[in-house]
Amino acid sequence: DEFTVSDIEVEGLQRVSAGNVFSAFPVGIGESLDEQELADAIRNLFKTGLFTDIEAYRDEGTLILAVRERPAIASIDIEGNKNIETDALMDALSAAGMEEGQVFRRATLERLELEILRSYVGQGRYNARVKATAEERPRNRVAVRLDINEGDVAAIRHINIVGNEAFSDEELLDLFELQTSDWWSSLTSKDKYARERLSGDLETLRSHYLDEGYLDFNIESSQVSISPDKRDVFVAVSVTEGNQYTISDISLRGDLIVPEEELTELIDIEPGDTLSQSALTATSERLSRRLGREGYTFANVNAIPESTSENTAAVTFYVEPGNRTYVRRINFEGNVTTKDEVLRQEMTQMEGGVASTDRIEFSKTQLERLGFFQSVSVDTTPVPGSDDLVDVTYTVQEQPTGSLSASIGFSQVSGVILGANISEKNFFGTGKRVSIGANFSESIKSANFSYEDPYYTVDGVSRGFSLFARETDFEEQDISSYLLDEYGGRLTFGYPIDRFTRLNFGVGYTLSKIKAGSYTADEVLEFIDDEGDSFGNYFLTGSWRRSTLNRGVLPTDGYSHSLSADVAVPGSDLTFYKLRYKGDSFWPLNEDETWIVRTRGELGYGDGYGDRSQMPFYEHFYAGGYGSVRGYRANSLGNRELTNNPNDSDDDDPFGGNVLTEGTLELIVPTPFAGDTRSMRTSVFLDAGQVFDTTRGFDPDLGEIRTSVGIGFQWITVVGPLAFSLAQPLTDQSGDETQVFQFSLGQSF
Amino acid sequence: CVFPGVYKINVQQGNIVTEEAIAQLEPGMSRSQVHSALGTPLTLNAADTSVEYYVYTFQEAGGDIRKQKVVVHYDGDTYTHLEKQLLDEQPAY
Amino acid sequence: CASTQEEADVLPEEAYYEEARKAMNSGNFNRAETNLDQLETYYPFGRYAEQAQLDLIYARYQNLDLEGARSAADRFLRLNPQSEYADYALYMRGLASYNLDVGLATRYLGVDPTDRDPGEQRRAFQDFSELLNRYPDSDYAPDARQRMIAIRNRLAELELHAARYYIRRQAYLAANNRARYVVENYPESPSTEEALILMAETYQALKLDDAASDAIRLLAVNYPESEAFGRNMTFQGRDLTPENRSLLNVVTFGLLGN
Amino acid sequence: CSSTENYEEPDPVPEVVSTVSLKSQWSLTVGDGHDGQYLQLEPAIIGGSLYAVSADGELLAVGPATGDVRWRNELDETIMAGVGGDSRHLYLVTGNAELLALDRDSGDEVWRLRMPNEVLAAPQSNGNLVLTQTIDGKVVAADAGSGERLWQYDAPAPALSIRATGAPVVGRELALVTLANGRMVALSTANGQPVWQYTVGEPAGRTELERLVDVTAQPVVVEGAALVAGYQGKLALVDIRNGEEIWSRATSTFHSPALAPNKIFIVRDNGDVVGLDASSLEEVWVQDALSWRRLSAPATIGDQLVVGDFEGYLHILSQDNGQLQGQLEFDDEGIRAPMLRWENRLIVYGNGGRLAVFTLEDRE
Repeated sequence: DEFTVSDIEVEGLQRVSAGNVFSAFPVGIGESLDEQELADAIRNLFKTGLFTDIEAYRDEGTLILAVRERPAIASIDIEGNKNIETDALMDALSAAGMEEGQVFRRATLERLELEILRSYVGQGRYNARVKATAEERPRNRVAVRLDINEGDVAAIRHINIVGNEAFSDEELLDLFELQTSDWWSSLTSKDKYARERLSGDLETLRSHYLDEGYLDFNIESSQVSISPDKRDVFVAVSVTEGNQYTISDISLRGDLIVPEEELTELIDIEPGDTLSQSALTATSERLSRRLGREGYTFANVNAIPESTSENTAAVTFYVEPGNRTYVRRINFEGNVTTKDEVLRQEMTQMEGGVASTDRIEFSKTQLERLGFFQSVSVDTTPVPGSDDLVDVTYTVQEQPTGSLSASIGFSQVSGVILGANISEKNFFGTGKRVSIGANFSESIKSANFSYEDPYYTVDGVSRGFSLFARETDFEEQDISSYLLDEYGGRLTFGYPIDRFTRLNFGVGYTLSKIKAGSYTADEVLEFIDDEGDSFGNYFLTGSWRRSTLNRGVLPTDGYSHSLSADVAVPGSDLTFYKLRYKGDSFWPLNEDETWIVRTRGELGYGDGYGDRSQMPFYEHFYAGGYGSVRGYRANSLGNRELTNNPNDSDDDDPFGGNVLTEGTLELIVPTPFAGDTRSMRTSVFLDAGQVFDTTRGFDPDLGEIRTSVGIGFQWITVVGPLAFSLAQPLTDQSGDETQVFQFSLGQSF
Repeated sequence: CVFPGVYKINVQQGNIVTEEAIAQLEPGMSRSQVHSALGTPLTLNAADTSVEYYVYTFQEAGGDIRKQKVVVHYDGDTYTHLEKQLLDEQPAY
Repeated sequence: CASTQEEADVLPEEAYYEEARKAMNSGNFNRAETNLDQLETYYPFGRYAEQAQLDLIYARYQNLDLEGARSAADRFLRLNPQSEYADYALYMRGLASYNLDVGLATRYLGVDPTDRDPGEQRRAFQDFSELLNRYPDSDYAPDARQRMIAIRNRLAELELHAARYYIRRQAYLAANNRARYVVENYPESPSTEEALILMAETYQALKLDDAASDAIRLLAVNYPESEAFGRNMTFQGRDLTPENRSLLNVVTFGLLGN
Repeated sequence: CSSTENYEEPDPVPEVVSTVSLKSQWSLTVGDGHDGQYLQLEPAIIGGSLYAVSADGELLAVGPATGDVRWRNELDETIMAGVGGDSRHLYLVTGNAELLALDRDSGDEVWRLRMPNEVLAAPQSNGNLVLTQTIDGKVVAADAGSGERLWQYDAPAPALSIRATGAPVVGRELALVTLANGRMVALSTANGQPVWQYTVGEPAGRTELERLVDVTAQPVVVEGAALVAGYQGKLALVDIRNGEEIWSRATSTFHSPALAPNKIFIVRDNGDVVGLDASSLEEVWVQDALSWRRLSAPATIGDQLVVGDFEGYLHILSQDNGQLQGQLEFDDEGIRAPMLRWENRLIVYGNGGRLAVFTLEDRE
């Protein structure tokens, strides 16, 4: 029987607003309503999930809805979970709609109980127990509790491989991640059974056999059984090895694009070798990469072995080049401060050009070499609607590239430094290197400005210039007893001569003034007598640098060698030259490059020429200290000058020398507790080095080399590279000034 | 530009189109058939869709740029004819 | 066992709401946010629920909490799909991405942001366009439209930066495509004039003369008074091949040699 | 609060005032016994001799009455299951899943046959055919004389099973095989085709663990019917001719029941020892002082019932009321292999390798 609704009232609302009810109850005032329509309307209201019970009855024209709200969740507590994080559980709950303030549904709670239990069983915790309860709370709310008893994990007591003859059980079990229990297994938890780990191990077993030529190898069955008390797990794997195959012949089939000889050269397996799956895959990859260089980025090469006798097989490489692909657009993401051009100029792959996998990959390394980014990733995605166009997107994560030493600094060399020094390798994201500095301390007053544009031309010809003025009072600095003022400038150019090597050269002028201090050493006084105390020198500098380092900051692979010469050309007051070699190489020991061997070497030689028989003493090389031979005070190695400081007889200052030999052997280790971060580095090192002065009878001899061992730590911070080292000198002799703890800020080494 | 022996990369642009590919074309083909033979054209004229350019350029180590051009003409969406001046070889890198 | 927290200290609904309003008016958005959060937890469907969720968006926006503001807006739209304030929530979500993302350097040091990854601005663009087509006559629509135009112009300028680089690189086809992308996708942006010029010059460099003349015609029609035209409307396209400077010229900063 | 202790802590060893005791007639050690592995190397009495084997391959032939060693053979194989045999041969299974046939009088190897997977149950022979069952439900029949493979029956095995297999019962025409999927199958010895199948346990529950319904106990043949019991399944009497169920009652056990006149004794999976009335199937008594002590299969001797446990204790219970009558510490590495009845004597083989024959003595 129909009736028109003159008014609607809702009873029993506690927390739900009337607005919500009306918006979900499709009945307007004045509408006529029959039984069926009323039932549909109520069902619609139920769908909101806000109510456990809805009743409708009539009072003449007014329709009265008596509702009972579904309780809301007041709180959620989880107890007893150790191996699944609480917030992982909370996320799972909120994903299923179980959050504080949300509507509580018992069915969801039961489903969650089951899901949590299942994930525990997946971890091999067979006797885990999960109990979920909901306790009433005032004003129609409930407190949800999850009681978890994880129980202990079933440990693997025995793994038995049956049917293996070519390899012993021990050999095969070494490949497994799952291990039987040993006293240390509680640390590695390798003996904890989990289904995924077993299937992973079976895959490793299969690829081991396929790599050893067992083409017909097959895993018949793997059965897992558990002891009645659910504490011990047993794994039995039965295999059939089949014969070991060798390669009878190799052929290429399909559209090769490049001449066949070029491809056969890349095949490094030959008839007679054992048929190794990994060798086939590696060769196929090499072939498809070669096609990638021709623009066939989606080339597909797979090797199919077919048995030609019961222990030989013919291998055919099927080449499917696909379409030659072109790059439509190259996009950069994440460069919020670095300009687009700074990234684009590193690209050897052009837009609108043939897509080459080599160039796309090489461009990624070029970006990493800049040292501006903590991480660089590239992905090549097909352009929808075309079958031969791709877009390439480089995603970078920027990292601090400058160093900002604040006004109060302290360096062991020159005491408290006042003043600021800003150097930025990526000046406002323009890719230019700029550094401006002014320092005042008792021993050094200096100001410097340098600017370099690495891309003065589009091919990477760099142009830069620098100006500096420095007044030092060496007495304070405990180097030696005279005052040196220097003013000058340099103009430098550089350009690449191949993908990894650069030539640099420059011209410059330096005016040096020496003032004798109170206890100036005899050598200095002699020098001043015959040479005078002020020299203007014109410099010609040149250097050759080859670097394949894979990253600009804290590299993990590759090497860099540089040979440089500074010559004070004729026409200068003092004609001399300084040659210097620097070498640095990194050998990663493992796949994710957390263990690396590093060797660093530096050699220097200086001498006078023309009417000068030796290089000026203030241009001497020094050694010792952080960045050189750690464990010894900065610049303290080598020859000592004969001081005539009466009351400080043993304090004769280091005088440096014209021959520098320095070297470091370092093992870079993963930084503890820091996880895999690219901005920290911990290493164990052996430093060795010495400075000699052939012009004053301090000739090079192995006995004099100073060595030290220690631990070093580096951290790229916003303020700049921070580094410190703890070093124990080994071959120090009496009179050496040793220093166990040393640090530096702003100088990456 | 100026220093002796500066290493300059080769700059390749545009579609590589060979005689064999052109040989597959016959008038009356649809645009997509032409594209599957020659590849997707990388240079278009925003104002005139009746023509598609298959331009190819190759600059070796910063030297002068060798160019090649194939202009494909359409009447609506069917291929009519093309003009071509091909280089004898078209390296990809 | 863990004892659950007593109920005593839950205030009545109005208390939280008044507290939040007072804090908002006095500009203390942190206190406002905490009060609004508590209102959410204890009275998820109360009388003030809808208004509280709206205020939460604004409070978090003022607290420069980009992700917080966006998630508050998403939550409001999910819980009150038909609310008449939905346009405000959408607008605030876009505004958060538009304003709160700009990189440190560009904001304080006035560095030209168009030459960098627009990042969040793309999300702001989508929010504003969703606002325009779902609530065309919302009173936030005009402002949203202005901001969309600003974002679009910024994206157009980024394309031109790339085009200019490719010209230096002598990759004329790439430069041409970038310029054409601007003309086709951002027709009314201020960068279109230069885009048309670059398109013409690169067509000429590629010896595609009729394409070049079409581009010049487009330029003449849209930008008759462009300086690229000489006296009698002849196109003064630059010759893009870079001049070859002598070693001496380069080393001496262009003072000597040629 | 959430209970942190594990649910299944074994009960402590109960204090017992012994009124009955087991007197050892003789005892000796067989190699390293089970060598610390989770195996059940059940000895066997064939043709008046007692044969026992250790996991490290020492095989002994002994006179059951006096324990005199008739011959001893050092096999350089690891042995994974108990001794099977017939009039001519003994049958053992190695760690690399090979069935060995050895001459019963000298222990020398006669033939060997590769099995498809690990085997934990003693091979069973009816004189001319030897059946071996692997842990993943494959039953292989071989000619007893020549060791030639005759047929193989593959039963589906669940992903997770219990670390034990019930040895098949091999008659002249039929072989009864109990499986990890909770079923008992009768196979024709001629061609290995299944004749009938009886479901002892139906897998149910949420996880792999709760769905375990293995039948790890060997069926006991009683006048043309087979008494079978499984884990989380039933104790049932099944007519061997057609596989029809005569009666059944729900129970969950890993071991075959022990029988006495009108009595059936069950050791439940939780360690309760239960005495049932054979006709009414009612529980006469339940002894729950040994819960979770990982009890071995029960064996009757005289009017008493004996079970071993994981700490190597032998517990003597009265068949009438289940009261603990006596207790004996036998092998501190535990007792797991089922005990043998021989002329009202009890043969026990401990995990550490101790083999002994006991008679029942009244304490008064």
